[in-house]
Amino acid sequence: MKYLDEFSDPVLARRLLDQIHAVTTRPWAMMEVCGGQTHSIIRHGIDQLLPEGIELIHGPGCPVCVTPLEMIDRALAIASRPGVIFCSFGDMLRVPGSGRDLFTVKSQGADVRVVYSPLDALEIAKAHPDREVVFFGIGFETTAPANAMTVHQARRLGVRNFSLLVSHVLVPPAIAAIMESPSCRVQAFLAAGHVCSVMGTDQYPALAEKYQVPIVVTGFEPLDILEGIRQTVVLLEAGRAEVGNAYPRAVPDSGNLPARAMLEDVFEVADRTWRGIGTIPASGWRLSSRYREFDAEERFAVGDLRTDESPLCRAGEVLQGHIKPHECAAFGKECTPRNPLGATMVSSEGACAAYYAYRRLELVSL
Amino acid sequence: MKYLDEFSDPVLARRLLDQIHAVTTRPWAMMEVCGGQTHSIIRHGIDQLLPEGIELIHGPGCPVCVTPLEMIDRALAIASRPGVIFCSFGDMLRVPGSGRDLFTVKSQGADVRVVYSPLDALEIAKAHPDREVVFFGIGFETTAPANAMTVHQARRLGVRNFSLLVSHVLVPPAIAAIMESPSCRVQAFLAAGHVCSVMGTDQYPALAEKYQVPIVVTGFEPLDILEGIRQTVVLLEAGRAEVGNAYPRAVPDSGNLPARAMLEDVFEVADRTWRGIGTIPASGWRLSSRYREFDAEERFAVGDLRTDESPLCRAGEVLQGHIKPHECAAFGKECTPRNPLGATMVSSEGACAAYYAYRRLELVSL
Amino acid sequence: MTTVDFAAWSCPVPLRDTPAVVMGHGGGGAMSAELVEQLFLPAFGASPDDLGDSAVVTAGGARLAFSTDSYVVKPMFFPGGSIGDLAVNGTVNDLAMSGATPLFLSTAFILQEGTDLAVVGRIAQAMGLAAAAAGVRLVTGDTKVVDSASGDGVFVTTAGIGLVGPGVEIGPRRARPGDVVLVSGDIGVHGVAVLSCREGLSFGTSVLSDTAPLAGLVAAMLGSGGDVRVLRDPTRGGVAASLNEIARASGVGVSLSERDLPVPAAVRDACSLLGLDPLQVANEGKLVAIVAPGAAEQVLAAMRAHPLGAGARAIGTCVAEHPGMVVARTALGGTRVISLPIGEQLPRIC
Amino acid sequence: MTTVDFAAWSCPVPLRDTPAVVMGHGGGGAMSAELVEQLFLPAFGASPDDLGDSAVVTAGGARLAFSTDSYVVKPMFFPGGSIGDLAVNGTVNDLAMSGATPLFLSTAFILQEGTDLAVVGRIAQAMGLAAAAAGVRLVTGDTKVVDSASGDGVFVTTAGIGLVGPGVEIGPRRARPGDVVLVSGDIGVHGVAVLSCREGLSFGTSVLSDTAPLAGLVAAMLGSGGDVRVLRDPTRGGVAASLNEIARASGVGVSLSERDLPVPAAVRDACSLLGLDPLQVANEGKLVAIVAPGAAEQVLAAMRAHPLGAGARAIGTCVAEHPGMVVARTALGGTRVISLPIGEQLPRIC
Amino acid sequence: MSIAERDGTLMADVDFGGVRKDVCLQYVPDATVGEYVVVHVGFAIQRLDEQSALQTLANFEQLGILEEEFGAK
Amino acid sequence: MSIAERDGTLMADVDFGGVRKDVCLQYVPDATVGEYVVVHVGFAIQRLDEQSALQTLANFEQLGILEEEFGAK
Ligand code: SF4
Ligand code: SF4
Ligand SMILES: [Mg+2]
Ligand SMILES: [Mg+2]
Ligand SMILES: [Mg+2]
Ligand SMILES: [Mg+2]
Ligand SMILES: [Mg+2]
Ligand SMILES: [Mg+2]
Ligand SMILES: [Mg+2]
Ligand SMILES: [Mg+2]
Ligand SMILES: [Mg+2]
Ligand SMILES: [Mg+2]
Repeated sequence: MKYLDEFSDPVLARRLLDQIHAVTTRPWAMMEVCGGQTHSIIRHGIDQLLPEGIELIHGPGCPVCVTPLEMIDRALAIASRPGVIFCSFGDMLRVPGSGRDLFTVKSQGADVRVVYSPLDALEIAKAHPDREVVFFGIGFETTAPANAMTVHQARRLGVRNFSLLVSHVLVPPAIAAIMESPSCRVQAFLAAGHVCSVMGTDQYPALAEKYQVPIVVTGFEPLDILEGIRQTVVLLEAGRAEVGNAYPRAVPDSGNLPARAMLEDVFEVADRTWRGIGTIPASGWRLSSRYREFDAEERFAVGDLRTDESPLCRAGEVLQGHIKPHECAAFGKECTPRNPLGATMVSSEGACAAYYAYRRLELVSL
Repeated sequence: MKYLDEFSDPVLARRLLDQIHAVTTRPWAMMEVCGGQTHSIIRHGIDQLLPEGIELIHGPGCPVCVTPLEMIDRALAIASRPGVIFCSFGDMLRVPGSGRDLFTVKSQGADVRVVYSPLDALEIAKAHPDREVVFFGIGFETTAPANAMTVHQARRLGVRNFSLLVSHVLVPPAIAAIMESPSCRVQAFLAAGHVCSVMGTDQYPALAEKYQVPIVVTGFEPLDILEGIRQTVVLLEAGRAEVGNAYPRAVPDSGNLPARAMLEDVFEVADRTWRGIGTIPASGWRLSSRYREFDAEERFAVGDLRTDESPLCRAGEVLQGHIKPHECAAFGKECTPRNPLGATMVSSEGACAAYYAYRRLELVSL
Repeated sequence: MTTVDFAAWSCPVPLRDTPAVVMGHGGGGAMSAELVEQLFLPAFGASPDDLGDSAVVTAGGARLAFSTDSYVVKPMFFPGGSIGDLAVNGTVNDLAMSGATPLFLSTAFILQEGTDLAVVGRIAQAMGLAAAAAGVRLVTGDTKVVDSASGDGVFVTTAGIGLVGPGVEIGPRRARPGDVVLVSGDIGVHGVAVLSCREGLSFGTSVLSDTAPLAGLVAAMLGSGGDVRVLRDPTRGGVAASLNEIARASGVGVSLSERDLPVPAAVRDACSLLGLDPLQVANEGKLVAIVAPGAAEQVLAAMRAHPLGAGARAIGTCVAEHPGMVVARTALGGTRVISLPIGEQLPRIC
Repeated sequence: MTTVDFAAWSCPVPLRDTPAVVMGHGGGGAMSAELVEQLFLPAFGASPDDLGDSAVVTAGGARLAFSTDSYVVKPMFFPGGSIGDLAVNGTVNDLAMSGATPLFLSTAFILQEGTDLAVVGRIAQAMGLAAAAAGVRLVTGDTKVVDSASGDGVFVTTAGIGLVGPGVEIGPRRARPGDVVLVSGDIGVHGVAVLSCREGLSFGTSVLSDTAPLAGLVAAMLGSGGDVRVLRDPTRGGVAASLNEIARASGVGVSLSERDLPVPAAVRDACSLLGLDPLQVANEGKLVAIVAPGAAEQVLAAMRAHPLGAGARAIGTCVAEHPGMVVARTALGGTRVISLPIGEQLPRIC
Repeated sequence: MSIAERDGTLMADVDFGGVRKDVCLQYVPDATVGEYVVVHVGFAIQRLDEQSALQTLANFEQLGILEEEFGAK
Repeated sequence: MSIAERDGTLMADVDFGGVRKDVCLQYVPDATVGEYVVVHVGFAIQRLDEQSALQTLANFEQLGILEEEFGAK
């Protein structure tokens, strides 16, 4: 695929690694925000090849992982309603709710369908006018434009039996929350490349300034990640708390203006609970009042949900970078991809899942 | 099973046959009304063992066979409605409607269920309050008490989502219609035993008198049928147009009084079309006005039905005894149990089906 | 629940020739035969010559019988056994009907998502016990899982390899006029046992499925020295189907005596209640045998000496008349044709 | 319709140990293995010793390979083939993986009521052609029909008998440190071809299933004289599953080089789009071979001379370290574990 | 056979000689355990008169005996 | 790649290098055949700047060469 192969080239990777080694004089701890970046790092072994002192702290950028438990339970309740067709991305099916998950509910007879795109859910709604179709709209700013367009279309086409269960989360408030944490060790950020493809880079200078951290927009292929790290180390070594862009081919400073306009119209900022972390003010999006009729939370009164998180799971600490997955006592024992206790072991972008899949050779407990 | 084995005893059968042979001096043509009797006769080979001159003319007593085409089509239309659970006896599923049958409709997704008893259909209605459950109430007077009780219960228990598609037919008017036919060759009747178990024998003396035919109430086991024939021959030989009872163990003269009372309450006499024969006045039952709310014909407006009978099928003539099944040109060729053109080839009580199953050895065309 | 699922009640013959698969194609009767003869055999380039219970082939100098059957019986557990018993005994028996000593079985499972693992375990246990009792080894297998809308509990397909002794030539084309028709015991038992617990049709009965491995009985019959020409286990479609198939394959007529048919009272009563003919009801632990006229005595004696053949008897003869047709003399002395069932009175009976 | 049926998209591992069958049990990965080892083998009184692609048994003095597989692929027709092709080639290949010459196949069909007979006919035709191409005979079979809520189109189960030559000892326990790991050609092809036409997931691709009979290739490899120790066709769970199973059975580690893996661009792109690892994607016309160190050259040469092995190459070695684990050196020079898939990324892929 | 009320309707578990089935007895309310009834689609529609049955069978037995004694007709 | 309107939304059949999929182009309305886009759950969210990509790669090629020329740092 164009511009993926080239950015995986091992020779150039070696060159980038050599440069990183060449410019690193001190230990540095940087956080890659996006779960896709975490996956790529672990899968390709990038962390194994960096200088000893460079630590990659894995961030909370896994939308599946941070969807609050209450929202999962709400999804389960809605999906269990007769007449509902509940649509979701595949990863969400196995995320543990309080005692069950969407997959269980599906195998008990609920009509739960995995879709590739929210537009697929809208098509289902058009095809089944007698059913209520709900799409589980989770994700960062990367996914929000898709959901926005879908709701916009639903209104335009008069598709009344469609609604969105929204649980969008925003990166910049998460970065702020991470830095506000007393035990924070993060000295720089690799910002999420595709989030910035949409939102641009204008939210980051203020964060860099306030918290005195370099923030470098970074992509996902091996060379992109290495270049992101390289630029970050250069800024750290020079003591420059600036914003850089190591993914310019996909990230113009202004991001995607039509998408941002649509997001402005369809969503409004709200407080959001991040699973395992807690409520971060103004860190999420909900449907704006103009689109409130498509809000599944309003359409389906699901009553009080009594949530029930596993007491063993330390996913919140993993997501905030306080611990690495294998430092959780349950990792590989009570908690495996087969019997996941937390979302970070389920999601393809979750750190626990990545460590379990790729790193059992090094991890003593296994 | 008690009182079935004894009435199949081959030694006693031989004795009865010998008596029949002994008392028969002239050719006689008698009609067994009930399809169950036809089946038993053909299955056991009774007709093969009678004196040469005794002809058994097979009558129209096969409720599946005589259910009018319009009613089948109405059933198909109702069964095809979403939300309907259509319940029926098994035989009805393969009876040809206009171009399709209940089985086809079922395999195309309609919820068609075979039940053993109308009470089963009522149970289904209670178990599925969100669905409309319809029971196909066909049959002679034998079956009507079951349907009556079921509707009575439905009202008593307040089961609103249950209805009956009624197509009951009555034996005495059929006997009269047979005798009124100009080409009628019938000289005596073996009346249907279990119809009389319910209705008693009081409707027959008038018929015997009017048409000058002996009428002998007859059962179903080999000895019952032979005894019915024997008594009939005795009456014919003596020129006595009287009513006899060759099935006294199951037929008291008054029949079943509680059942007759229920029938009085639940049903009222109506004209009825007999498939292949035509409309016989006052020959059927429909729900009385007190129970009209449970009438599926009222509850489901199915609009105009354009019926479409196979031009080759001569089932009406078979049912009236004008021809024997193998005298129909389509018998065994275009029409087989596999590809039945008429109901008489489908029903286990139909003459065409009985001949096809049991008599292909003798029938030249096969 | 008192619903009778359509499939459990009546024989869904197609109204007209349909372009689609109907339940009747699975009935082991005329429609099944047509599907095989008109669709599968031509596509496979195989000849309709054999169509016996198993194929007899040669590999590495060994004469082998090879057979397979899928088991989709519903319900999976019924009085007297389970789908596991059928899956082992059914294939063992098909091998035995070619006169082979069954040796090895393969077992392939198609599981419906959501099926209780305990149920799967019970079935597997039953298979292990049945295999041990039959003297065969379960040596290889497979498991597939399908989504809940695409399956129904457990489907099992077993295939079996058996060894055919030298000179053993048993097959459906070997019947000749004058041969004697034997049956090893009571008929109609398995079908009634399964039907008794079909939804909506449940009736109490003392009837237990007769599922059993017949290789030992066959060995005893062959060991008697009598000329056993045809063997068949009358499963789907019952004795009626088996005898019709043999009559057609051999080009002989079959003449039965109704009063000689071993129909137990409970089977007769259940069939009477349900409007079924015991001759069309499945058996899973019985065989019909066509033997040379002079061999009937000794073969019957050998059968009766075996636990699974205690009720063996002669029920008719092969005749030159009405070739391909099976005719019975009724108890009263009349005659009636015993038809090859067309579709399936009892879907998913095995 | 643009819906993606759940079963086609993600790997439904159970949330917690469930008492029920889940799709993962059919994935050919860890859950499948546990079901076999913990439920089936104990019930059958069989030993977990072999668990090879087929069982090798002796009957009548002949050394036979015996294997079975059910085929439930969805959709039934996909670019490059159909369920019919898989049903023949899959079982032929399992026999070949024991070094046997495949001879006879049985075919058992479970048909869903309502399936177009034309579809059944197409599948049967494909099977006939595939059997002819593979040099095997379809000799016996069975057909069952289930009601429309209990099936899904056509399920096929084939079983096969093959002849194993004297001295041929090929099995998953024979790998040793130092042995070379070979693959016969491009990987991940079949899975991508099938996925490309799954409902809601349809993407255009030039990829055609690689379904093919491998007995001729195996014969060529054995004929080269090199010591071929293990053969496996990496179907469900892909090369990852096969190598993990061999590593565990033989008690060796496997060390791969990612950059040597023959992953065609179209497969890599599709996997990237769908979030799949090509090593976990099914193949239906490829084999992995573990050969003695000195034999790699000659075996590779024999493979490359055969049409189905033109792309053969070495992809790694067996090592004494990390026994039972497969580890790959990434293109960048890091290492990552290649896990045994747990459940099933791609349900009903074959 | 056990008789019980269900939904206000008299029901019985009837033995058909080895086959047992639920049957509604509302139309034959005086039926007692040990008696025989004629059953149709789950309903007893008439009591079976055993005396009458035995008498009929006895009649059959007698058939032709008079002729035999006194010569064929 | 073919671009068409569907339900008033700009859609395209996008080639992912051998894999083709429907993608909504409404957010990248100026995208033309031959260009590359970043796609996420069926939506193009950004145009891929080819010049920038080539420049970045060229930069990588250059990395270390100065050091090599002038000695490791
Ligand atoms: S290993 Fe499991 S339990 Fe531990 S933090 Fe990760 S998801 Fe939670
Ligand atoms: S044989 Fe067929 S066509 Fe002829 S009358 Fe009977 S049912 Fe009708
Ligand atoms: Mg067979
Ligand atoms: Mg069989
Ligand atoms: Mg397998
Ligand atoms: Mg289905
Ligand atoms: Mg058989
Ligand atoms: Mg195998
Ligand atoms: Mg296989
Ligand atoms: Mg079979
Ligand atoms: Mg089902
Ligand atoms: Mg294999």
